[in-house]
Amino acid sequence: MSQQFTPLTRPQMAGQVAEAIPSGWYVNLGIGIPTLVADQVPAGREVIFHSENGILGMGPAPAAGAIDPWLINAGKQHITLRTGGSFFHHADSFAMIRGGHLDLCVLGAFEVAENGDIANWATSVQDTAPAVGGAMDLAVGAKRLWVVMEHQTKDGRPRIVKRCSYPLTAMAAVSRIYTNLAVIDVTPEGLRVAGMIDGLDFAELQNRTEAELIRA
Amino acid sequence: MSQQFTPLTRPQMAGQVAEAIPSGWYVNLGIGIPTLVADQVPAGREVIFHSENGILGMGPAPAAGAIDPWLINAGKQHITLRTGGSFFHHADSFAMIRGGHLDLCVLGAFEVAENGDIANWATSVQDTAPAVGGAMDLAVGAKRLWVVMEHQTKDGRPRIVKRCSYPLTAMAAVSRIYTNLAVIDVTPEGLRVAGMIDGLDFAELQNRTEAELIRA
Amino acid sequence: MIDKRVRSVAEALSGIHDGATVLVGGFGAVGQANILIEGLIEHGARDLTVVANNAGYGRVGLARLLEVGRVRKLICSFPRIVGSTIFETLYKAGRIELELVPQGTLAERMRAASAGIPAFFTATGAGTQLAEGKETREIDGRTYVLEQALPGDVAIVEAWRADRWGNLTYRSSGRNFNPVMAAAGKLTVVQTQHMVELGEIDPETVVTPGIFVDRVLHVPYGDPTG
Amino acid sequence: MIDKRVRSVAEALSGIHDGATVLVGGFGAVGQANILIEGLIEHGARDLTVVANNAGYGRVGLARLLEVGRVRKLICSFPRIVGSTIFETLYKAGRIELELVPQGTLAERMRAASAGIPAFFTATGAGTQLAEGKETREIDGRTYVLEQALPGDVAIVEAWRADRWGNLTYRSSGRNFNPVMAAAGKLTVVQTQHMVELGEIDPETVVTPGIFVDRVLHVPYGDPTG
Repeated sequence: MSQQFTPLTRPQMAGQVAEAIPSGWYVNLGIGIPTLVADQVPAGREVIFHSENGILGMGPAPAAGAIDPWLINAGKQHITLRTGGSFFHHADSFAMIRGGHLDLCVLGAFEVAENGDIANWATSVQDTAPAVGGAMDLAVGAKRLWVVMEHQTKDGRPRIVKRCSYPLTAMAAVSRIYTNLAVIDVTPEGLRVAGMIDGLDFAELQNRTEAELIRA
Repeated sequence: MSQQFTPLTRPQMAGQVAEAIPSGWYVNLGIGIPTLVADQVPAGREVIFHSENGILGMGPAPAAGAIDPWLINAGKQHITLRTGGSFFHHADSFAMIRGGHLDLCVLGAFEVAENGDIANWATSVQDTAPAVGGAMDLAVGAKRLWVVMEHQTKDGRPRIVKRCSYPLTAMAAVSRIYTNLAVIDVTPEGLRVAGMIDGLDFAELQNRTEAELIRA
Repeated sequence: MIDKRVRSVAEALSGIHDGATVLVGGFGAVGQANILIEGLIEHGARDLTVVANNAGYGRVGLARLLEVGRVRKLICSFPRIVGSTIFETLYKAGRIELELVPQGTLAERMRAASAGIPAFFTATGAGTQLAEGKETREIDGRTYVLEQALPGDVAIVEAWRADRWGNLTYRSSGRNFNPVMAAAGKLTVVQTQHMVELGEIDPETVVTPGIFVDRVLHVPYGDPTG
Repeated sequence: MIDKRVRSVAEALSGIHDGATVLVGGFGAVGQANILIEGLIEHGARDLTVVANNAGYGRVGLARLLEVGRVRKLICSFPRIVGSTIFETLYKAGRIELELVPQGTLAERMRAASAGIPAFFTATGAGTQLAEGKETREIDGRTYVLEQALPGDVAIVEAWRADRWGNLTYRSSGRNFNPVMAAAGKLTVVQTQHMVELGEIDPETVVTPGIFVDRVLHVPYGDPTG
């Protein structure tokens, strides 16, 4: 009995996250799907984006021909600065991160465990030159850590697991998970489903999830 | 057999210190006699003075009628800023101090011990509201700590002692002592006399000093 | 729209609770948000712990707050300056507690709080009475003291310019502890000489980015005196 | 007269010894003092430990220095970016050592070095492979890792404006690690786009005060590329 549902696209996932960010929050977006969030914040809602390399008030990509070669974000993409933005150095930038001043960080992940552990920086330390960037600082430092990722891997293995198999980025850090199938809150009682896409039922969602889920 | 000598005045002591500061040094001056050093740096010699409250390039007192009420030094006196000066906050200011970036700090003291211990912030913790300011940070942080003080107290007790009787500001921190009678280097071998005022002989200097002195 | 501007001292200080730790910027008479500090009297919070470099002077600002008995404890590097008679009187009478902290350690403990660092080692104070009872460690032959972060429930700071996002600049030696405390307060309240439009402060010259600021009150009082 | 201006790359880099730890500013292609970094090749120092956020890109600057085999060890947060093929080749061949450090911990370890703090606690990395073998401590129910200061024998930074005292400003995202490294280097060497007269930089807007700077070389190369 196959169900009728259409998993969200990556922009749709990012759109769900964007809808949930209130005006006035300071937010850092990781690379990948999280980067797409900035473009989908509803018009008129002021959200201030932070970039690890010393920027508050990061704006959208510049128009072609209007690139400032001195202004890049943590993903090394050319960006703009909004009116009211500011520059500071890396130690101050990570003091903001580590000191709990960001309301939210949105990261991609390979895996999230039922206790909120996140693995997003390496599949194995051995096989290639590893890179961690600011992920570990962001994961422990922001007031809230939301993960946005596909619910399963391309070959159908669950990403929401009892215990991460990949190297950890941070312990018990994730507070909410947005996937192409559902929105799930990490609570002291466990993973509580806050929403599912149309046509998907709880049993099918659980079927695609290693960790145990709690009905909303 | 009374000797013929005239102890240095406070401005003369400060002048000796000023003469010994090379061009290009970054220097913090404590309150009291050290403050007098700034005015006696030879003309044309660029020495950059630091003030704990976030100033590099502190200049002399302003002319009457030209006071900037926003510009004070650590002693709460109105000052001027030299061309090339800069402002920064207190954490950065003490990072400069604690991180070993100042070439020299000149402090007054109640006592200096033969191992370089300095006592300059309190005569007793009990009897009045104690105040320490930046003395402890300066004493441990600057590359060199020179003390300038009267060789003896007003009632004739030695200030250069085997072991400080007053509460310590820092352990083994002083590298040179300027008094109204002599200049003394604190060395691994002990207190070495680098100079004495005219008419004073070594025995008389030792007589006025509790710690053992070494002839130059 | 983000708008951190408030219209009254009462609005600026609302929600500060009895027993709060209040970081008070300024050094000497320069850079002290006296209107907000004195506003705490009207506000009524009691049993405060105040962190400030000095203990106030004359009968204004912090000295006034001490005088009316709202401060249980002062964490301070230099309480004894000319004109700090109110503090000295209270201290001698045993009516106020004092935690004396070296000035650089005071600044760094707040900087640590703002940066998510619960504790750090420093050579300052090692072997002195101010390190008694504190953990120490030998590192490369030198003795260091372990110092704890010092966060504030509230920071009260003075700025020269501010905009509606809370971006701040300071003036001359009015900078002092203000940016450090702005970043270390859970609630940061600013008294600013000039309120400017968003964008008027060059992004390269913002000293305190608005992320550290919650409320801004325009108080064009002029020059510091005293 | 204090004059930190130097007239050649050779003069800027003189005295750097084999085995030195070199802090290299920049983030991505912005704010990298490539003329000085490549000058290290001509200079000849070997067996270097380089601290940098990235491992260079293309075949310029740091990537070039790696390619000619002068770097024994890289301390870095993100060596794997588009165009970092030289590092990856060396790393896979076992010809370069890598110490991977979270980006904020990297910045803070250098900030600590500049501030006389030998070690500090941070939550970053707790419970991960990057904290293995490191001292940890529970503070208020949270696990923290003790991290060590990371000083440089040399810092190589890029500025936008500089004067003869070594006061610096930066441009836009070219600021990044540069001020942190300028303060953490025992010898700090600057490549600046603009050399200005003393006093042209507003004292309120100096980002790196000259006390942290030893030598300044004027290199008006234009905009970053890559």
